[in-house]
Amino acid sequence: MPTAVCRFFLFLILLLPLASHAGDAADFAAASPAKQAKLLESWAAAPDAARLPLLEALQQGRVAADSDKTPFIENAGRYQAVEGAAEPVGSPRKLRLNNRLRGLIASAMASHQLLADDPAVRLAAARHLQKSAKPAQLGLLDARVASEENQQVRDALSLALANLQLVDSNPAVRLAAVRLLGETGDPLARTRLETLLDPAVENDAGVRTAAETSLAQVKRKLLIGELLGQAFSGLSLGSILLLAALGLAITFGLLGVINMAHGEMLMLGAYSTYMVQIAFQKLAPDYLALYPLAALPVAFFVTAGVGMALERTVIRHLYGRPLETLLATWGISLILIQLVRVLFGAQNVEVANPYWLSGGIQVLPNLVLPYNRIVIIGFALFVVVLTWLLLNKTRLGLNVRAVTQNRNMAACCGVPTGRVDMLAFGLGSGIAGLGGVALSQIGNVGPDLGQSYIIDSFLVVVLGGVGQLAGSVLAAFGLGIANKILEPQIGAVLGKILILALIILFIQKRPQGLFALKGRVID
Amino acid sequence: MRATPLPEFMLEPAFDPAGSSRDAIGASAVAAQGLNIRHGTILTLEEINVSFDGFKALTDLCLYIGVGELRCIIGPNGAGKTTMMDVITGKTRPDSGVAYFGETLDLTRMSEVEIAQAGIGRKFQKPTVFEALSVFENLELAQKTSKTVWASLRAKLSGEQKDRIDEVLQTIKLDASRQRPAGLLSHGQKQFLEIGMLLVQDPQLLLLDEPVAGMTDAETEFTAELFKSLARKHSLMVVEHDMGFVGSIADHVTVLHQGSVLAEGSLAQVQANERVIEVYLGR
Amino acid sequence: MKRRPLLKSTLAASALLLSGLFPFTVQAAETIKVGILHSLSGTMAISETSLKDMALMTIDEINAKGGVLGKQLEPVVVDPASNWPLFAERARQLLTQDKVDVTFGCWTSVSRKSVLPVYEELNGLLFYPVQYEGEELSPNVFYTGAAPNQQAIPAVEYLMSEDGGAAKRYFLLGTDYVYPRTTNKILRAFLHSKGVADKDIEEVYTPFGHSDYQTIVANIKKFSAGGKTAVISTVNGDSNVPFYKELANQGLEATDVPVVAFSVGEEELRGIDTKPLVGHLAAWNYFQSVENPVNSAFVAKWKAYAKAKSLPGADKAVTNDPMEATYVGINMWAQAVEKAGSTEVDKVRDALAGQTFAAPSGYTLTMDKTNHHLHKPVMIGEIQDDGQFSVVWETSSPIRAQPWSPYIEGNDKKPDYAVKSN
Amino acid sequence: MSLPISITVAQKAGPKLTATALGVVLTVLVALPLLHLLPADSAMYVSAYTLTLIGKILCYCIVALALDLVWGYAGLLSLGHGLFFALGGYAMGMYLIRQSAGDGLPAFMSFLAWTELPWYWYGTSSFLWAMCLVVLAPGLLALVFGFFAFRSRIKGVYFSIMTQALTFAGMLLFFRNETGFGGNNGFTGFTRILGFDITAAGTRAVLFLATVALLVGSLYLGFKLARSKFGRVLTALRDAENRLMFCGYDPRGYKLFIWVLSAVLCGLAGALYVPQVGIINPSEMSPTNSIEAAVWVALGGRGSLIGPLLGAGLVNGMKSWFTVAFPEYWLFALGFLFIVVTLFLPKGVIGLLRRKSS
Repeated sequence: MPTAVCRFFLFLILLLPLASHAGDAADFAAASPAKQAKLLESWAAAPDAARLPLLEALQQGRVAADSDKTPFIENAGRYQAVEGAAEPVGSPRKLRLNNRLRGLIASAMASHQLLADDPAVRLAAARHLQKSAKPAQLGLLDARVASEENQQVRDALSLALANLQLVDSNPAVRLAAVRLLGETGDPLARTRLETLLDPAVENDAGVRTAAETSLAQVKRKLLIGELLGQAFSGLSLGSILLLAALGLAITFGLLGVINMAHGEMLMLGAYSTYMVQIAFQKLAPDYLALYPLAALPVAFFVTAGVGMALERTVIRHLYGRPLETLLATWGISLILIQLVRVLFGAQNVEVANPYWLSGGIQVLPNLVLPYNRIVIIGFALFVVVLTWLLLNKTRLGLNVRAVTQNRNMAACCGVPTGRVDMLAFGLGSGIAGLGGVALSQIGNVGPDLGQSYIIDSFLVVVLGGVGQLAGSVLAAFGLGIANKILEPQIGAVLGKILILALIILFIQKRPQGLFALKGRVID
Repeated sequence: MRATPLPEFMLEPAFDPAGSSRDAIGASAVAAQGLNIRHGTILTLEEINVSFDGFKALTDLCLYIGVGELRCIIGPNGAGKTTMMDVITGKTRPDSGVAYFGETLDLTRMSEVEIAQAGIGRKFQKPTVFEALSVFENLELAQKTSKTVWASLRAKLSGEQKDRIDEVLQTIKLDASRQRPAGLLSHGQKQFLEIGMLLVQDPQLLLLDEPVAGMTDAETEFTAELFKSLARKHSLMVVEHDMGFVGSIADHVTVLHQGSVLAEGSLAQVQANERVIEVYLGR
Repeated sequence: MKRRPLLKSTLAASALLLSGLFPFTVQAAETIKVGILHSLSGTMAISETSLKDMALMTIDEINAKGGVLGKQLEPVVVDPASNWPLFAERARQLLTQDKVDVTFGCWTSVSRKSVLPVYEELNGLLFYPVQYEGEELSPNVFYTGAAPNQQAIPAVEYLMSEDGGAAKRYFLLGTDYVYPRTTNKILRAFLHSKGVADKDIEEVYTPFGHSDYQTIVANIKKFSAGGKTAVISTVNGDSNVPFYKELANQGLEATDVPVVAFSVGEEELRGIDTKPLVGHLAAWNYFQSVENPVNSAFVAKWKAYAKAKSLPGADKAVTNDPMEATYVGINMWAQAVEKAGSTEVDKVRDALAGQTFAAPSGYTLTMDKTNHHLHKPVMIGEIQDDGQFSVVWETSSPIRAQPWSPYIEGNDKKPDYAVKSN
Repeated sequence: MSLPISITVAQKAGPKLTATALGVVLTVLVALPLLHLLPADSAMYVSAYTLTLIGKILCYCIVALALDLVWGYAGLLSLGHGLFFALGGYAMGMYLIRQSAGDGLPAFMSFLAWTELPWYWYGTSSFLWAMCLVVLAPGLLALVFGFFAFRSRIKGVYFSIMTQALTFAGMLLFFRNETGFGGNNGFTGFTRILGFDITAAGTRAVLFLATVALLVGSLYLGFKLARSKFGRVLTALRDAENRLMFCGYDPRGYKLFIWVLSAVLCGLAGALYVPQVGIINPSEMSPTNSIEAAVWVALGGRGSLIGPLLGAGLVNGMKSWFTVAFPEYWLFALGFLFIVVTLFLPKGVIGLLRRKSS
């Protein structure tokens, strides 16, 4: 069997890099959590490229140990020995990690990645170390700063180093570090600099003054980030309110139906998203990430269909009796909620953000804009534009406006009012369905989803002025931003109460909403 | 809906048909109201401007109505006739200008209710009555009396007030329908009911917006007679498109165009006015 | 024809009034009636529906073994519809009309507070299966969920330990109602006793159903810049999804700022994509992932039951702490009835003291001899990407409950045995 | 247009029959609490369950009546009447909780470590002052809100949504523990009222009778108002507010009067509700509760005084029955009922009764 022997040796040679560090994985697997932490810290201070696969596996939670404490790495269900070619004794169990270890693994990983070839990887690692570097890594960072060729990575590393140098014995080094930290807008730098203001901590007056200057700089940058963050959250909340209310702006604003079942249309839209997600999981798992896009038309047509069916069977008999639509649609909403509860269960269902809607973009050190919120803001504007175009640039829109302004006259002009009513209600419901898709990406999907948005939706439409699309847009963003300005000052609960009180006061001034029609109103 | 029997308190003693149906208003006297009309002018509008979102509905409008005068206002659609009435009754606030009722009451500073209580009555273009209430109840509400909450909680019709209502019911020929809900009346009947409501309200200045729209010829003729009998004791301002009707009642006609007065004078005078002809015939 | 309307309306009205006199119950021979008082509609249905099903499963199981005292158990299910006055009404109905011998039910504190006077007045027996704020000890209630010292305090102790990340600053986030308020009050006193200063404790509350956590997550981030921070969340079930989604999307990871939740269990995680949440924590007395034979049987039974009854979402059926507490409660009650030889409340109450049961948590739980609470083990679980928890820490033995927390002033004077509240 | 139906009903049925019918209902309602005083094993015994259930429904009937006064007559659809109901309930609850707390602080305050009562609790241990609060709290709030709302002529849907916002804000405020009303738990565990045991049969009977008396009183008041000129002015206001103004009526005063009256009636109903059901909590202020009250009125037939009572009784009776009989499906039944009534009974149940009779 010479070939088999050859192969075996070849295999051993391939394992050599691992074998040369024989013991790391085994040490780790055998250690207690406290020891494991020590090990990781020492690895972080002295990176070794060969340890990278082990750290990667640890980070992904793929390292297991059998009953002999021999470490294995799991790969697609198969266990492979980290060192040597041992077969697991019994079934290996994954190593139990806790948050402290995970943090240390990430930090060790970062210091190993400083040696990577790709500057982007090195940059990310350097940034991570700005947060997590420990004094033991001082030497490593010092060396890397000296040898790093890429300017950007070197800057990032210098900052990480500066964090550690704040306690350097040489005042000149401390001074330089303090000055450097002033350049950042990192919230951590602020805490670090603040401690230096205390003469008991920092005995050098020059450094203290420099720290003060740097601190002022950092604070200014942080303030900018905070304000931008507030503005963004206001916009984001506004866009959510808008998506929730836009359908209602049509069914209630234009058709005059006090549509208490509007919230349930949002809910149906969200459940459609859930169903599409399930279908993708079952039928096309490779394209799962695209399911929210596919959910848009599905949700639109499902809710529009339900809306049109309701219009045909119930609501069409109630035109001209607006307050009675309240009663009937309230009944419809009860039925829809319970129906969903019976079909899908009372619990929330899981609608996951696909990767392109997860996470966020780090704009400033203290400002992350989540992708799902950015997309929803854009989507809200898109839907508004679409609705506006539909209502103002199409035949259907013309008919809808004609019917809502003067039903009899429109009928005389040959507008098929029945069909227009149905289509308009369907459109409003469909838009609510689109809103539901968006809402499913940030909150709960459960039978009560609609109930939590219905009051806000009515407030937006009424505040904007019934029948005024532009008013609804303005009202939604106004409410969103006002809410987010008040919340940090007085808390979420009082903020909400105050907003409601302000709305009540505002309506005193403009009883017909923001965008009321002026002129001769005959009643 | 069926006619419903009248609650006991609404049942009336038989009405005396000998009463003068012509002089329906009875013995009210303008001067007795404390309204200062020393200079013989009951309504003064000067330089009134109103605009809606950039559209100028009234432009420097000037108009004076004398005490006891019957004035007809004519003008093409969109001339500002209804807006002018809105300004007088306080429904629309002018952007600028002066509006006085008598010599002392500044209409631009009064609320609709105050204006109505001061003695300006208005009939809407579209007949507006309280549809759920009976004809009798409509008149009861309109009748001149204290209109505070407290008063209405303890209100009981006096014999005198019932007589007044019966009298007006006769005048507007709705005696037989007194118990019918007003919502069931025909268009013309609603017009008369609304006029009746003005009569029991007993205002000094009546603003009437297209009072004969939807009336038969006979009804129109009767209305003309009624208005003529009201003039002198009351001041009337009638907006109307029906030139025949205008001709039969008016001694003085004002033509409005694009929010301001185009011409004033007798009907013959304004009909001969070059600019009026131009506006009406589009030459 | 003139006379009928009022007569008719009168008849209708009296018929209606009378309908309340005759509740619809079917009398079966020789059964023991068991009331189940969980909301099946309204806002609390999300949590309580599965407890109703668990109670029914447990009753089926006991019946299959021959019932109690040789009689079958007959469940009487009613829906108090998340409406608190209706809870009291339904409770009175269960006790006086249906004449149930015991009731299993309630989730929120307010529903328990609502029915409490009824149970005390009519000397009924209620088993309450949910963790709560304490500050109550009624002779007519047995509390099978955790008191604060059986959940909150061990969780914080864990966060303070090296393994828990040695947190120095604490962000107490809760929905604005009594349980979070009381728990946070206890925790603050506890943290003080451990030398944590007030400037390192931040307490924030949100309204019910709050769904916009942008500002709060931003504040957590800001707060955490001041030192190693842990978030202690008493956010009410429904608001957790938006909170966790925001947390993940703003890039706050468990390694930086761990969140330990007291109201998030397996059932709540079903509605959340847990991949970004791995590492966040929850403290309970039971997790589905606990490995022991009792639990394997329990979980398997529940999954089979859900499938057999085709409950919605049966393919993903999970068990959680309140479900286990319901299961334990019903079984302990059955044992106590057997011991007492009667379903009479006073006798059963005496028999329950010191009753033990080998619970799915892997421990033999004991009903305390005096204070109506179970001795329970405490476990800290980390959220896994499959929606389960892996236990990272647990107490070595069950802990006795302290319904009157020593961290609240004046509680030292309260007796540690059940007394009627009036 | 709908004529105030009560008048027509009364007219058609004749005073004699109206009196007989009312007499029958009244006799039953008065008999119930007396039968409750019988020994429990007596055949005629009415259980505490039945009595509190009907007592609760009667309180809802008063709310429906109060709402009908503003909606059916003045055309102001309030989606916030639950707030006034709850305020009355809280005022009563404050008294009851002080009674059961004795000299100390209510339990919820002591475990928030409050050492003294907030100022607005001052005097609540006095029954008289609590009764004043029952009237004043909802009355003043309605007065202030109404004054501003009617001054700027908010009406129609705008008014409805504003009232909804008001009650929503109230709910959030009362949910806060720091507001000092027990937060989400509200008040429970009442023991005594005016020194009597609240669970005693006699106390229950008296509370029930008080509810009946309030209901009869409000019904009488409603009829009186509906048949007065004031009632006609309200109807006119509902149908043509502008016309009414040009007749010289100031609608603000009329609206304000009926609005405050309605709020006070709701407050009184809430005050009687709390000792009977044994709990008051902010969820009474949730907008859905107020919408439900509007549904009772619409279902029974608005603008008819008797109709809303039927509506409130019917919906709540069904709710009590359905949640026991078909716990999983009762929402379907309720939902369908609402739809069917709106589609086929535009004037509500009372309209159906009238149509059948003609």
